[in-house]
Amino acid sequence: MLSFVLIALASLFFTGVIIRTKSITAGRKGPGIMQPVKDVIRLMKKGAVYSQTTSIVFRLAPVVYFCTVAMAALLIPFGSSRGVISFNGDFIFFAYLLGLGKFFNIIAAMDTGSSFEGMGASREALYSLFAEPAFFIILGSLALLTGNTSFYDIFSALHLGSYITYALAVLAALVLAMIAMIENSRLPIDDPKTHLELTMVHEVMILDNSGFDLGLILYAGYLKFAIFGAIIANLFTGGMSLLWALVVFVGTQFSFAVVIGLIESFMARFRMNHNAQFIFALSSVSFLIFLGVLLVLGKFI
Amino acid sequence: MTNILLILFIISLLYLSIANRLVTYIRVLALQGFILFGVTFLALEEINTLNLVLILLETVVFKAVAVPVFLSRLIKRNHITREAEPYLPNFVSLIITTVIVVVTVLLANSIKDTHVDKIFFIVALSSLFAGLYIIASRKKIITHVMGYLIIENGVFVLSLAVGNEMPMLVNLGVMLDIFASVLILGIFLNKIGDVFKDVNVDQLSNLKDY
Amino acid sequence: MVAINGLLVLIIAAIVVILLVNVRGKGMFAAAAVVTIAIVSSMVAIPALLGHSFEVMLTGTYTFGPVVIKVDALSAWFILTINFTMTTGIFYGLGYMKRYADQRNSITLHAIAYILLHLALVGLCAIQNAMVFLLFWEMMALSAFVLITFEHEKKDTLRAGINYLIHSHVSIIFLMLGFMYVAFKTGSYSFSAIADFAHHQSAMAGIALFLAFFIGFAIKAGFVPFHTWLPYAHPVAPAHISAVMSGVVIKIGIFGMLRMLLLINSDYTTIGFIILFASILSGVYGVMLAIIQHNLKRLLAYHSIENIGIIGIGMGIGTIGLGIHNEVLAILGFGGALLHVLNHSLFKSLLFYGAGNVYLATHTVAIEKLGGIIKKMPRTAILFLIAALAISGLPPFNGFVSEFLIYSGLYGWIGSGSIGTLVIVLFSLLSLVLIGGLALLCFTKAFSIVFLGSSRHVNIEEVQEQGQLQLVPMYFVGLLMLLIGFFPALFLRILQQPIALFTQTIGTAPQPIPVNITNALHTIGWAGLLFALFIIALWILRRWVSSSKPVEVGPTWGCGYPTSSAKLQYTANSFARSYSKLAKPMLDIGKKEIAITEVFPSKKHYETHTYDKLERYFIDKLIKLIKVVTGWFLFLQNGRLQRYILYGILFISGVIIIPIIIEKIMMLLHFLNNL
Amino acid sequence: MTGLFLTGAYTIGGLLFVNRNKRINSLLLIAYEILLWGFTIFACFNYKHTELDYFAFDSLGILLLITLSIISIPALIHSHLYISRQGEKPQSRSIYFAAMVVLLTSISAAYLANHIAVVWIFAELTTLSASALIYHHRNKLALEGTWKYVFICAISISLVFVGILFLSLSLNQAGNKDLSFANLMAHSQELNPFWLRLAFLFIFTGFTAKIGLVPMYTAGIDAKDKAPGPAAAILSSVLMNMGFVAIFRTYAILAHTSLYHWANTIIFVAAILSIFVATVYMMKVMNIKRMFAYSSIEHMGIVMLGVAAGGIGFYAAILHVILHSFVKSSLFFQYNQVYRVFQDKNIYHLGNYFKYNPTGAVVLLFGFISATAMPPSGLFVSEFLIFRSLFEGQHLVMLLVALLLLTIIIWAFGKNILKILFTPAVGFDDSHVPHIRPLESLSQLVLLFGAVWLGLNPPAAFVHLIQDAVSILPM
Repeated sequence: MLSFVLIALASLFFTGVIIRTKSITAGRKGPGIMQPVKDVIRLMKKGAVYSQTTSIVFRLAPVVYFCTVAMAALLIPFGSSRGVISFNGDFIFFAYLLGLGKFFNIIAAMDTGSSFEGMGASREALYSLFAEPAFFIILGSLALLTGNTSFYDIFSALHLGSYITYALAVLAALVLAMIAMIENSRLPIDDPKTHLELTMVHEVMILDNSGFDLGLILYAGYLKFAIFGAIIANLFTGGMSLLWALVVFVGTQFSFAVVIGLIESFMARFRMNHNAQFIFALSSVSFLIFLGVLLVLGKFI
Repeated sequence: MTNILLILFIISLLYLSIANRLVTYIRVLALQGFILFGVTFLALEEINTLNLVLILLETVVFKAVAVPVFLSRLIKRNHITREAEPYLPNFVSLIITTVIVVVTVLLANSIKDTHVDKIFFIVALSSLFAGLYIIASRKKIITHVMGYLIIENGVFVLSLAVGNEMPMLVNLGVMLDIFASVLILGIFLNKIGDVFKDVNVDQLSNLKDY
Repeated sequence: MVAINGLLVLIIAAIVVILLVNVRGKGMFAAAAVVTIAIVSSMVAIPALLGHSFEVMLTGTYTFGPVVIKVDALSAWFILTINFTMTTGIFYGLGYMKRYADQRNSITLHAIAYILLHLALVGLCAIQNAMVFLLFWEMMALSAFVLITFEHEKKDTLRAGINYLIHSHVSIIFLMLGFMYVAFKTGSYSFSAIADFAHHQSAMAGIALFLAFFIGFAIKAGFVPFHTWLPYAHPVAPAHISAVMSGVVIKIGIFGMLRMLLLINSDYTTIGFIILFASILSGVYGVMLAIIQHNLKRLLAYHSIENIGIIGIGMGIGTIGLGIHNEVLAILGFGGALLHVLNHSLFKSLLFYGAGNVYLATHTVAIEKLGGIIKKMPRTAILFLIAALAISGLPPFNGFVSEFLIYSGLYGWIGSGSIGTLVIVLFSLLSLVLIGGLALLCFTKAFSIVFLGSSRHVNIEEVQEQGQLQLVPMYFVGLLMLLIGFFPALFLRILQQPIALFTQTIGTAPQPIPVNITNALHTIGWAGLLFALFIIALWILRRWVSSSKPVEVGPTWGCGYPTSSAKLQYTANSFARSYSKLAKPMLDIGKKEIAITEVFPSKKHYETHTYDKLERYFIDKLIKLIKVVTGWFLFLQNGRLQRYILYGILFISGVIIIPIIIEKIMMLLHFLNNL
Repeated sequence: MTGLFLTGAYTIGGLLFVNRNKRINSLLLIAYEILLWGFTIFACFNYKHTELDYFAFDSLGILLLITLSIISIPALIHSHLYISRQGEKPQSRSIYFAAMVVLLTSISAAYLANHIAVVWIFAELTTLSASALIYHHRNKLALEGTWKYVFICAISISLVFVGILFLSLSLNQAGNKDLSFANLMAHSQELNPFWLRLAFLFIFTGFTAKIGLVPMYTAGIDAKDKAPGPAAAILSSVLMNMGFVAIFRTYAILAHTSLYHWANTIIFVAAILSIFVATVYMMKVMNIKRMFAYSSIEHMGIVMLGVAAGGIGFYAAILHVILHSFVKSSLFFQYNQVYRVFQDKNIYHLGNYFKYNPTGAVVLLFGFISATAMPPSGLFVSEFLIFRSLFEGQHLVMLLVALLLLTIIIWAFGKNILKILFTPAVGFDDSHVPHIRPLESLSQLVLLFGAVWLGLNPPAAFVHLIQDAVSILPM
């Protein structure tokens, strides 16, 4: 339960921090930390405009999407406290939940019958397809390292000892961060700031959403960030006392947000046709992690 | 004496291979009939009338008279031209026939069996294959019939070579069958003559699968 | 013997009745017959599934020897699956076939074939005698053939039918070889002989035997590269037949493999790896080709190949589990496989029923022509959506459960084993993930292009929802899917006996399902429920919040284009393009394009058609070769009498001379050797 | 009794020939049937007896005789229908039926003959009588077919005679003159192998013309193509069986000598070549009758594979011969109805038969299934056993080649049959398609189901007869 609360809290500030960092680096006096949440609330108060081509699917999709993310949040443990839902192989459930959300996003985008949204949808589908293997391999290698198959057991059994394990953890953190970027379609995969529909991925998919639905989608995005931040944090909090764990958690979330902010302000988006290779590279990196684990366990003879 | 006759028989085969005219074929066939009669007559140990009658019937009456007459009538009736029209030039045919004879001689040499008279065997086989060769190498349909008759002669010689007689009944059946088959062939030859104008095999190659 | 005769009499009676009654009656009677078969067989199967297996020995004929009929837990599971799908199929068919009521004779044939098919399938699960098994096998194949070629006036239909017939003949050849091998070694046709065989012969022989059976059954089940009949047979068949075909008929191949695994108790590890490899291949290849299909039913057919692959992966790791005496792995593997057999038969039949409804409403299954159907056929659309989610293995639907079992088997396996196995595990994990992702891509495409947006070619006004006769069976299927999704533990417990059959083969006492797995499934179950509640709650909230707000309807945001037309929509082809560009080397996509060059372009067109690369290499090349080689010998029957006689001479002289020549050559060689 | 039968049958044949009256014609046919069946039953009761010291009622003979009597009934019925529909001249009718009767009688005599020369005589008779049937239509092609058939058979029959002479030569060594099969079997050890070898070679080659194997199968195809449907049914079923009997009995003599394996090799070669030839032309021919004929060639090849493989193969071979004659004859009977619908036998112009004559279509479908030995056809059992015998004889290569060829054949056969059944024929106006009474298909259905029944559930007596027939061979 604790983890869920923490994630919820983190999600409130996360995007705010990103935006703030970006504004600072850009030398602007940006909006307040809470601005994104305020946006969401404002949107939820608004009415909505629907395209006449859309059907029930379009209205249902944001709800389902949000629910999947919320459910996913329930699966994440924190330090020594289990997630609300925890069982062997729950990370499979986690990944597939996010998949479900994506499914609905995509069909909702296709429901509008707009060619741009279709374009975004097909890209989204492809990228998430490529992102998944990396995630599964990382958790596979963690499972191999700890001999457990649930988030909680893995992370609580994950005691970082030698340097190599640290290296591995950092590498894993990196990959997870990248996956998070893809999941939330931020730079360098996708640029939320862009104004040309042709170059958007996620933004173009929600062009036609408005009001409550849009709010849900946006907030689900924040939540996703927080979730991945929590996972990354969990990589290091194994076997720490609650207090330290809290510190690490907050630290990770914050630094993660800042890093994203920095990346977004100093990097440009990849070319669309490079994305696929980039994402696939993640899988190979995570394969390196797997080999590293094998090394640690001395399975190389 | 027998051997001389048999050698004569082989010579007749060689002659057939270079013969040009159908009339010649018929004459040679008749001659072969007489030769066969002679051979059988000499080969017989003891003469009993029934046997004699049978042989006479089989060789002289049937092979030497009935069939040649029948054939010549066929030729006249169907206005078949006189040439045999071989696919191959005559000397090639001659060579091939000679080769056949030689091979059969060699084959006969390889036999280690005292029961069989070698020369009979040679004559039989060579006429068998010569007949097949004539069938395969001539255009006219009637020459096919002649080839068939030559084969039958060969078979007859072989049956002499075998020596041990078949039961009379069987023998009779065999003879009747050959006779009937020749007759049937003749009948259909007539039909062909009626249906097709010029009687050679080229008309008879419509039933095929490609 | 009496039993068999009685059965024969019943069959003939049924045929006679169908011949006599009118078209409507035919359908009704067929339905009644199918239901009867289903009830009777289920009455035997359910106790068997709970562990009281049924066995009876019939005094067969001189040809067969004694015939053992045995329904154990494994057969029971399959029989029940078959019964469910066949029953929904016939009822759906009643509605579907209304359009063809005028084709009296075809309907007659169809009804008879359907009954025979059901009988054959049920029989195959129970028969333990090789000859009778082969009989029923071909009975199934032939009746399936008749069912597929219902619309036989179409050229493609017949071609697909023949294609299927030949494939199934090849499969029966391999089965024959296998059974011959056994009969040769043991002199008996009964299945128990196979067990003896595996017992006494070397492991190598066991593997060889299994390979023969594996290929035989793989052709039926549609494993790559033996899948080439499947993408043709499914699209041309009537919807309910496609559903039955890919729901249960191809599963009988899986059943055969499992049966043989039970009997051929030899080197399980090797066999397991063979199965695993073939399955991964078919899984990935199937879905990869599925994405680029633009014929809805063909797409679904390729997905059958993919799902067979998933089942196979489960089977493979289960077998390996037996090989390395890892009960948990075995349980998870076989559990996942068996459960996925049921699941796939459910959602695949539902998908085909949906496709059938679309076909009846729009007279096409070409994805690119469709669109926006959800507004006219909401029920079909929602059911299709549920099935699509399930086949993509997404929670909280049934597809996820079986895939989850297989996943956790793999992850459980990771802990143990050397680096070699680990790499294989990782490889299968990756492929499973890839399959999942690609399936998602494929079904977002299929569903959204067919049902969402606005129609591309079809006149949407004429489209209308199908009658209850088609929808009710679909509701039942959907209901069962949700049940499995929400109460997975229950179904795993039902599977305890069949799984125990496998774990017993390695001589361990029947293992209970590991508790942590049941727990996991429980949790998944109620998590699913929670999730559903969550959605409903949020939905209500949304209604409540936005009820007071102004809601207006306008055109889709065209990004500045003034007019948005249906023609501007994203097509299936373009949706899959970014993928197909990446996967190009593995695919075989023909392109016909007139590029736009001049400033004011005239009418242009661009078309792509996909083809199966393996088919091009294995089937087409082979057929071409055969035609060429046989073509060389056409001169034989050339109508020339002399030639015919020449054959005789050649034969005789050949028989005389060739041995002599060979002898001489041998002499020469001998001489040369002794130089 | 045999003498009675032969004289009676041939007199009936003669009467048929001279008689021009339709009713009397039918009466004579019925009389013949009664005579034939009476003789068959008599043969069954005097199992293992010898009559006129040239005819023995042994198992093989009786089996095939019963087969012949069964097939003869539909053959005569369908001939009758055919002739009466054609509105033939009385003369050609009488010739046809006379020839048919003589043919059937000669074949049954050849089955029972226990003396190789007697077999030879009756084989020759079959040629002569068959020629009349083939020439029934009196047109150019019929004439050509007849000529080829008669000539090829004449040649090959003389080859057989040469073989017989060689046989007696090799018997000379045994110091004994009786050429009856029993005696030959008894002295098979003393026979001179050299002559025996030649004898078998010539006899086999000669009789391939009758059984329809490489090398002399060629004319048979044309004959079956040109003969009227019912006659073709006889030609491609019971007549081929006669060739099988002759070869089988001769083979049985060799089977106990040192030439056993040599003979097997020859038979293997001929058999595989036959199957191959059948494959080549099954893929090619567009004439439905010729297609059936080639399929007969294929089946005889399979039978011979079984014989050469030995073991269970002998049993399977005889079973296959019998079942095949049922199936193939029924296909040829059905052909007549197809022809009546389309007035054509070129597969290009046939199609959608299922629409015009459902019952016939079912017959055709079942016939196809049976002829390609798919279960549940009885032929499946025999083929399975033959393959098994190949497997057990370690002839794996042979087995695989055969399986491949058979698969191709099924493909070709299936393509054509299914086109005939289902694909609408181009440019065929079905305005005046005659309605065909389902009753006419009854005989075919009975034959086909008989084949299934005999294959799947053979009666004990049947099994015993076959086993006794093969008991003369080394197991």
